Amino acid sequence: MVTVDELPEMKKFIEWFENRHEYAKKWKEKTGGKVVGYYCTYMPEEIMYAAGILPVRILGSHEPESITRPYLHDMYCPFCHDTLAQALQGRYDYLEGVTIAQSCLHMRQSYFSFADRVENIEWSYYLPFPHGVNNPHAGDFARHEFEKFKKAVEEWTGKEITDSDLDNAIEVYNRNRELLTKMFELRKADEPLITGLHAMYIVVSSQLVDKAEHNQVLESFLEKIENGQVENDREIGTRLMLIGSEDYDEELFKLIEYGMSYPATFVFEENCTGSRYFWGLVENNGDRLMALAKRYVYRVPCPAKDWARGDFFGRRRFQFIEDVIRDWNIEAVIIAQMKFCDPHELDIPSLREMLDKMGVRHLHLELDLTQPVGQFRTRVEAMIEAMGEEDLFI
Amino acid sequence: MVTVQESEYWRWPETIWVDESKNWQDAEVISCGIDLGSVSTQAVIMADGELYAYASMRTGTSSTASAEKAVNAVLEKIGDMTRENIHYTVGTGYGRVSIPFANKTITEIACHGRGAVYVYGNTVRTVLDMGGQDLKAIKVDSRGKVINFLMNDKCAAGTGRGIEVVCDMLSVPITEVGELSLKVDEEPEPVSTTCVVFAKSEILGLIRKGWSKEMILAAFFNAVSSRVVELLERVGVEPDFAITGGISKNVGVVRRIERKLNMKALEPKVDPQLAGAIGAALFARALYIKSKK
Amino acid sequence: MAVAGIDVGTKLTKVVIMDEDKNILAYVIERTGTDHKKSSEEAFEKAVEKAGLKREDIKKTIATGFGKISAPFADDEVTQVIAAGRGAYYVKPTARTVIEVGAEESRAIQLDDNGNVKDFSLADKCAAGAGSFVDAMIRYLEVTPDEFGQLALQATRAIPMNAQCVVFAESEVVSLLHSNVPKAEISRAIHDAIADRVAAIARRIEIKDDVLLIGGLANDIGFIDAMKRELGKDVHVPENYPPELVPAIGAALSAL
Amino acid sequence: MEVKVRPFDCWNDFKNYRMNYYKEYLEAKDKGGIRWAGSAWSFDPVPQGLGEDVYPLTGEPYGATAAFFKDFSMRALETIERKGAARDLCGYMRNYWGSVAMDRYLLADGSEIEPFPKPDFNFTIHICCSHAKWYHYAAELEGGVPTYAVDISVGPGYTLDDKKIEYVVRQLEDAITWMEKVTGREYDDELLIKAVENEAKSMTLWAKICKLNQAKPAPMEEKSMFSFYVLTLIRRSDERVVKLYEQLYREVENRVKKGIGALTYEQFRFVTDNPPPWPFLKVYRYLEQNYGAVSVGSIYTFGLGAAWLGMDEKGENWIWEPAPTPEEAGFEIHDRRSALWWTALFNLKYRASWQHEYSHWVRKQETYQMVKDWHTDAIIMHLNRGCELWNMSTLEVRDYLVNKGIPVATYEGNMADPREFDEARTFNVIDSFMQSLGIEKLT
Repeated sequence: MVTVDELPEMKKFIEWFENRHEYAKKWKEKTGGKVVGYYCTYMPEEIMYAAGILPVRILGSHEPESITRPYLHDMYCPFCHDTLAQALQGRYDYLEGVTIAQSCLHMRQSYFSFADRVENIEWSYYLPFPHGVNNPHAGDFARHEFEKFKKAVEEWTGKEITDSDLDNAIEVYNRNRELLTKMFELRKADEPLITGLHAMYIVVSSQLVDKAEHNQVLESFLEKIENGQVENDREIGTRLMLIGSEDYDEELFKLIEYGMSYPATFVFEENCTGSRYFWGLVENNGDRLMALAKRYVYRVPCPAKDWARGDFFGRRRFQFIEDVIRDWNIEAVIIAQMKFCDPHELDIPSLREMLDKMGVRHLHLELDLTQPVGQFRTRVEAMIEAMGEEDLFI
Repeated sequence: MVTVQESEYWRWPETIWVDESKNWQDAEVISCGIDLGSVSTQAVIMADGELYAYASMRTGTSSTASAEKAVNAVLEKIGDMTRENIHYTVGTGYGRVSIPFANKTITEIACHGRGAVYVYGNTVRTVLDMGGQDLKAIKVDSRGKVINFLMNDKCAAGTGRGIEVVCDMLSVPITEVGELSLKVDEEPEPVSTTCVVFAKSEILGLIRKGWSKEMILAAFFNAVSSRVVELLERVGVEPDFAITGGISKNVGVVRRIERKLNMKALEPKVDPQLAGAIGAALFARALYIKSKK
Repeated sequence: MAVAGIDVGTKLTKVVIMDEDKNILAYVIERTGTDHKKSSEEAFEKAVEKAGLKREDIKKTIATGFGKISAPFADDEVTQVIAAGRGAYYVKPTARTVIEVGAEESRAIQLDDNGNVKDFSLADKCAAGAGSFVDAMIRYLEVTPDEFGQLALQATRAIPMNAQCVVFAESEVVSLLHSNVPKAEISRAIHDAIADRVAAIARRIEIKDDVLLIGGLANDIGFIDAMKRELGKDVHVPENYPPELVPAIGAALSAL
Repeated sequence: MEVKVRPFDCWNDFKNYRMNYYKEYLEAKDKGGIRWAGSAWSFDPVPQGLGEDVYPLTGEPYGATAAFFKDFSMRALETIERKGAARDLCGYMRNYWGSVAMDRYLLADGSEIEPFPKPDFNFTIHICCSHAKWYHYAAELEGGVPTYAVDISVGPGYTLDDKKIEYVVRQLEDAITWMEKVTGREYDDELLIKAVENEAKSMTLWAKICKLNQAKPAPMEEKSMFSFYVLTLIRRSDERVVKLYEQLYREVENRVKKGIGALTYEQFRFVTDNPPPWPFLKVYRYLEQNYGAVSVGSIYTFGLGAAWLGMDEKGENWIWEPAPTPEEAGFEIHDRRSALWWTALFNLKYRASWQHEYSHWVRKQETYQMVKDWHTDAIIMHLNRGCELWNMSTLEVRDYLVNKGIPVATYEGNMADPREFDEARTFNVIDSFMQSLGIEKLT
C-alpha cells in the first residue's frame, strides 16, 4: 500500500505545478506550437486548443516583489500584482500571446500591462465576455464574441479551425472536467484520501499542461485510488470547504491541513483554481460555438458576474455552495478572500448570513501575496476549538 | 551613527504575586497556564482551579526563554514549589508553539473566553480582548466556552500597538494615558483613522497645532473605541460585557467603549491581563483530571 | 556671512550652518521632542554655538521637514523634496536618483544633471512608516541599531515577508520570533521587506545612476545591502555627512 | 496678468435644480409618482417612458454629496462597516449603503430625513466588476427591492458592431417589460423618444461647454464644473436639464468672448483625472490661492458627463470633439427599438469613460490629448482609493505622460472616505511639485 503522496501520478502533478514554465518550454520544443497565457477561467480554451495552441493559465509565484507598483495601483489585488510581476521578471518569456476573457478590473489592468510591456508577446486579445451571466441574451453575445475570437486565432496562427478540431478540443476538455469532477466526488468519502493540497495541485496543473496528457495521468491516478491501492496516513479531522478565488498558495493548504494542533481536511474548494474552473460540461450539439458559449455563461459563476437581475434575486453561486455543503458533509467553511477583491467582498456579508442560517461555522481569511501564518493558525485553530472543545471543560 | 536615548513609555511594568493566605500543598491539582503574548508573558499557577500565584513579565526575544523566565519567577516567589509539582501546563498566546514544557497548547481565544468567566463571573457573554497586535471579540456561554468570535481585519491590526506608539509620541507612560485622556472638558472629534501609520501623521499635525496631550489622547481613544465597537457589533454584543488584555487597564478606552455601547463593562475580580493565562490554567486542570480518569 | 538650514523631522531635528561658499561650518542632530518649537530653538542655538558664531551672524534660515510652523524663527521654508534634492546634489554631485527613508516618510527623487528635481514619488499610505517600523523591530529583537543591520548580513536564508502594511508586518515578525526563527533571518526578512517597499516607490520614477540613499535608514548596513539586491545596482550613501543630514544641507543651500 | 472674474449667472439655477432633485425623489410618492435608483451610468432615459412623474436617485452623486457632509458620511461609513462591508469597496456606495442602513436620507443642503425613501426599483448597469452588485447589495439592505442591471461589457466604442448593440438593446427591451410588471404601468414610447433625445442634447451640450474651457483665461475652474457637470449624472434626459445646459453654453461662450476668467491670476493650468476627494475640495482652493493654478478640465467630469467622438475608427487617436446628435448622425428615432438603439449606441460609443475601461491605450491617448487640447502645463492625478474603476490605467498613464515630458503629480486619497485623506501630505505634494517646476507662490 502507498499513500497519495507516494503515487507517481501525484508527483507528476506537483512537478507540473512547480515547473510550469519548463513544461511549456519543452512542449514548444517538442511540438513547435504556440503557447498563449490567459487570465481568468472564462477563457474558452477549447478554441485555442483546437488551433494547436497550448493555453496556460497565468499565475503568480507568491514571492514579494517591488516591480509592479509603477503600473498597478496599490489597491489592486495581490494576484494581479503577482501575475504581472512574473511577466516583468521575464518568467513568461516563452509566450507568444496573452489573452483575457473579460473578468474583473484588476485582472484587466494586469492583462493590459502584461500585453504592453512584455516584449515576446506578439499577439494579444481582449475577449469581451458577458458580465451578465444571469441574462437570457448572454449566450448569443458570447457566441458572437467567440466567433470573432476564433477568427482572430485563425488569422494569427494561419490555421483554420475545423469543426472536427473543435469537437476534439471539446472532447478532451470535457474528459478533463469529468475526471476532475470525479476526483472531487471521491472526497465525499468519510475518509477522503485526497486533501485540498492534492486537489489544488491536480486542478491547477491541468491549467498548465496539455489536457490530453493531464487526462492520462489523472485517469491512472483515479484508478489507483478507486481500486483501493492507496492508504490514508493522516487524520481527517474537521471537514472544511474553501470558498474563494485564486487560492493556489501551497503554504495556506500546508498550514491548515498539515500544520495545526488539530487535524482538518479540505474536502471541497469552491474557487477559480478549484471547482469553478471545471464544473459543468460543454453540451456539444452541433453549434459548437454556441455550446461553448452556454457552458461558460451558465457554469457556476464568479462573484464578479453573479448578480440579481429582474425576477432573479439570489446568487447562483450560493445555490451551488448550499448543495456542496450538504453533499460533501461540510463542517466548516473557510472564506479565503483575496485582499481588495471587490466582487468577493460584495458577496461575503450575504454569504456569512447564509452560512449562519445553515448552521455552518465559517471563518474569513484575507489572503495576501504571502500569508501571515501565525495569525491564520490562531484563527483556524480557535474556530475548530469552538466547534468541539467539550473535553476542555469539566 | 547618531544614537538617541529612547524612553520606554510604552512598556507595562512587571508584577509577581502569590496568595500568601493559601497553602498550595493542600490542593489536589496544581495547574499552570502560560500566555505568551507579543509584548508580555503571564504565567499563572492555580491550586484546584483557584488563582494561587502569577508572574506578568515582558516577553523577550526568545519565546522559550520568556516562558521559562515567567514560570521560574513565579516558582521562586512561591518558594517551595518546583516544576515537578505542576501536574499539567497549557500554553497559549502568540508564542504557544514554542513552550516546550507545555503539555498542550490552546489558542488565546478559547483561553480568554474561559479566563473571562473566572475573572468576571459567569454572567459574562461578550469578551473583548485587545492585545498589542490583535483585536478579538469573543462570545461565550456561562462556562466560558466560545460560541463565536471575530478578529480584526488588516487595517485595524495593531490598534493596541498604536496606543503604545502614541504614548511614545507624547512621552506619557502607558499606565497614565487612560486617566489623562479623560481630563478633557469636551470630547474632541476622533482622529479620522485608526490606521496606526495614518494616525501618527494626524497626531503629529495635532501636536503642531498646539493641542494638549489630553485632547490628543481623547481624540485618539475616541477613534480606537469606535473601531472596537464596530468589531463588537459585528459579532453582536450580548450582556454582560467584559474587556480582557492590557487595554482593559486603560480607562480612557474602556469608558469610551462603554459610552458607545451604552453598556457598563464588568469589574474584574483579578487583573484582567491574566485572563488568557488563567483560562489556560483552568483548561490544564480539566485536562489533567480527564487524563486520570 | 552664514546661513542655516533646519530640518524638523518626526524623530530628529537637524541643523546645518553654512558659509557663503557653501562650506558647512557646523551641524547638529537632536531628538525632536513633543514641543517642536522648543526642540528646533535649542538645536539651532547649539549649531550656531558649534560654528563659533552668534545668532545675528546667521543672515538667513530656511526650514524644511515640518517647516516654519515648527521653526518660527526661519525666514522661509522649502519642501522636503527640494531640500533633499539639493542636499543630495551637494553631498554627491553624481547622484541622479535620491532615495530617502525617514521615520515616517519615504520618497524617491530624480535629479537632472544640474541637480534640479525632475520627478519624484512619495510613499503611498500603506507603505509609509518604514523608519519607525525598524525602530519598533529593533525593540522587539532587543538589539542595537548597529547589531540589527549586521544581523541581516549573517542570515543564511531569506524568509519571504509581505510588508505592504508595516503594522501588519509587525505581527508577522512577532510570530516569527515566537517560532524561534533566528534573529539574523528575521532581521534579513525585515530588511528585505522594507527594501521591497522602498524600491517600489523608487520605481515610479526612472532609476538612474548614481543612486544615493539618504535618511536615517541609510545608516543601516543591512538596509543598504538589501537595497543593492533589490535594485540590482550599486547604492551609495553620503560619505562625509550623516545621511539624515542631507535635507538640512539642502535647506541651508536654499538660503544662499 | 490680472484677469476679469465674475460669478456665473446660472449658478443658482444649477444649484436649485440639484437641491430640488433630491426633494423631488423624496416626495415622488406623495403624488403617486415612481422612484427608481441606480448608478449614474444607468440608461437614464429608459425608465422615463413610465410616465412624467418618474424620479431617479443616482448613487454616485448621492455618495459624493454625503461625503461632502463629513459628519453624515462618517456615520454612514461606520454603520455599513459594522454590517461587514469591506473598507476598500466603492467610497460612494459605502456612503449610499450606510445611508440606507441607517435609514436616513440626505438632502443636498445637508439636512437629514428619516426614513430613507426606498425606490420602487433599482435599475443599473454593469461595467466595472461590481456596478450591478452595488445595487444587489443595496436591494438586500432595502429588504428586497426589485433590481435590474444591464450588462454593457461589449468592449470599446470603436470596436462596436450591430450584434454588440443588439445585446444591450435586447436587455433594455426586457427591462421595459420588467418595469411595466414591477410598476403596473403601461410604457409610453413617446416619452422614451423624448428622453433619449434629451440625453443626447445634454451630453453633447456639456461637451461643447467643456471645449470652451480651452480658452485662456479659462472661463471655468474645476469646482464650478463639478456643479455643472453633475446634472448629466443625475437626470440627463430631463428637458429642464437641456435648457440649463443651453443657458450655460451661452453664458460660457459670452465669458470667453469677453475674456472673463475663473481666477484672477491664472499662472498655471492643469487637468485632473479621477473623482476628487469630495470631503477635501480645499485641495483646489489651495492650488488656486497659492499658485494661481487652475484645473481646466478633467477626465472625470468631461469623460463621464459629456459625449465625445473619442477614439477614431482605427483606435489610434483620441478626438475631443462633441459627439453628433441623432440628426447630425442621420439617425431617425421613431419607435421604441430605434430609441433604445440610439441610446445604446450613444452611450457605448461616445461616453468617453466607457471606452477607457477597455484599454490603457485609450486612456493614455485621451489624457494626453486633453493635456494638449486644453493648453495645460501639467496633470495632477488623484490615486483614488475609493474607486478602482477610475484608477484603472492611471499609473500607466502617468508613466506614458512622464515619458512624453509632461509634468505629473500624484496624491493619494479617497473620493468619499475622509479617513483616507492626509491633508498635510497632499499639500506637501503640491508644494514639492510646484517648487520642482519653479512655480512661485503668489504673494
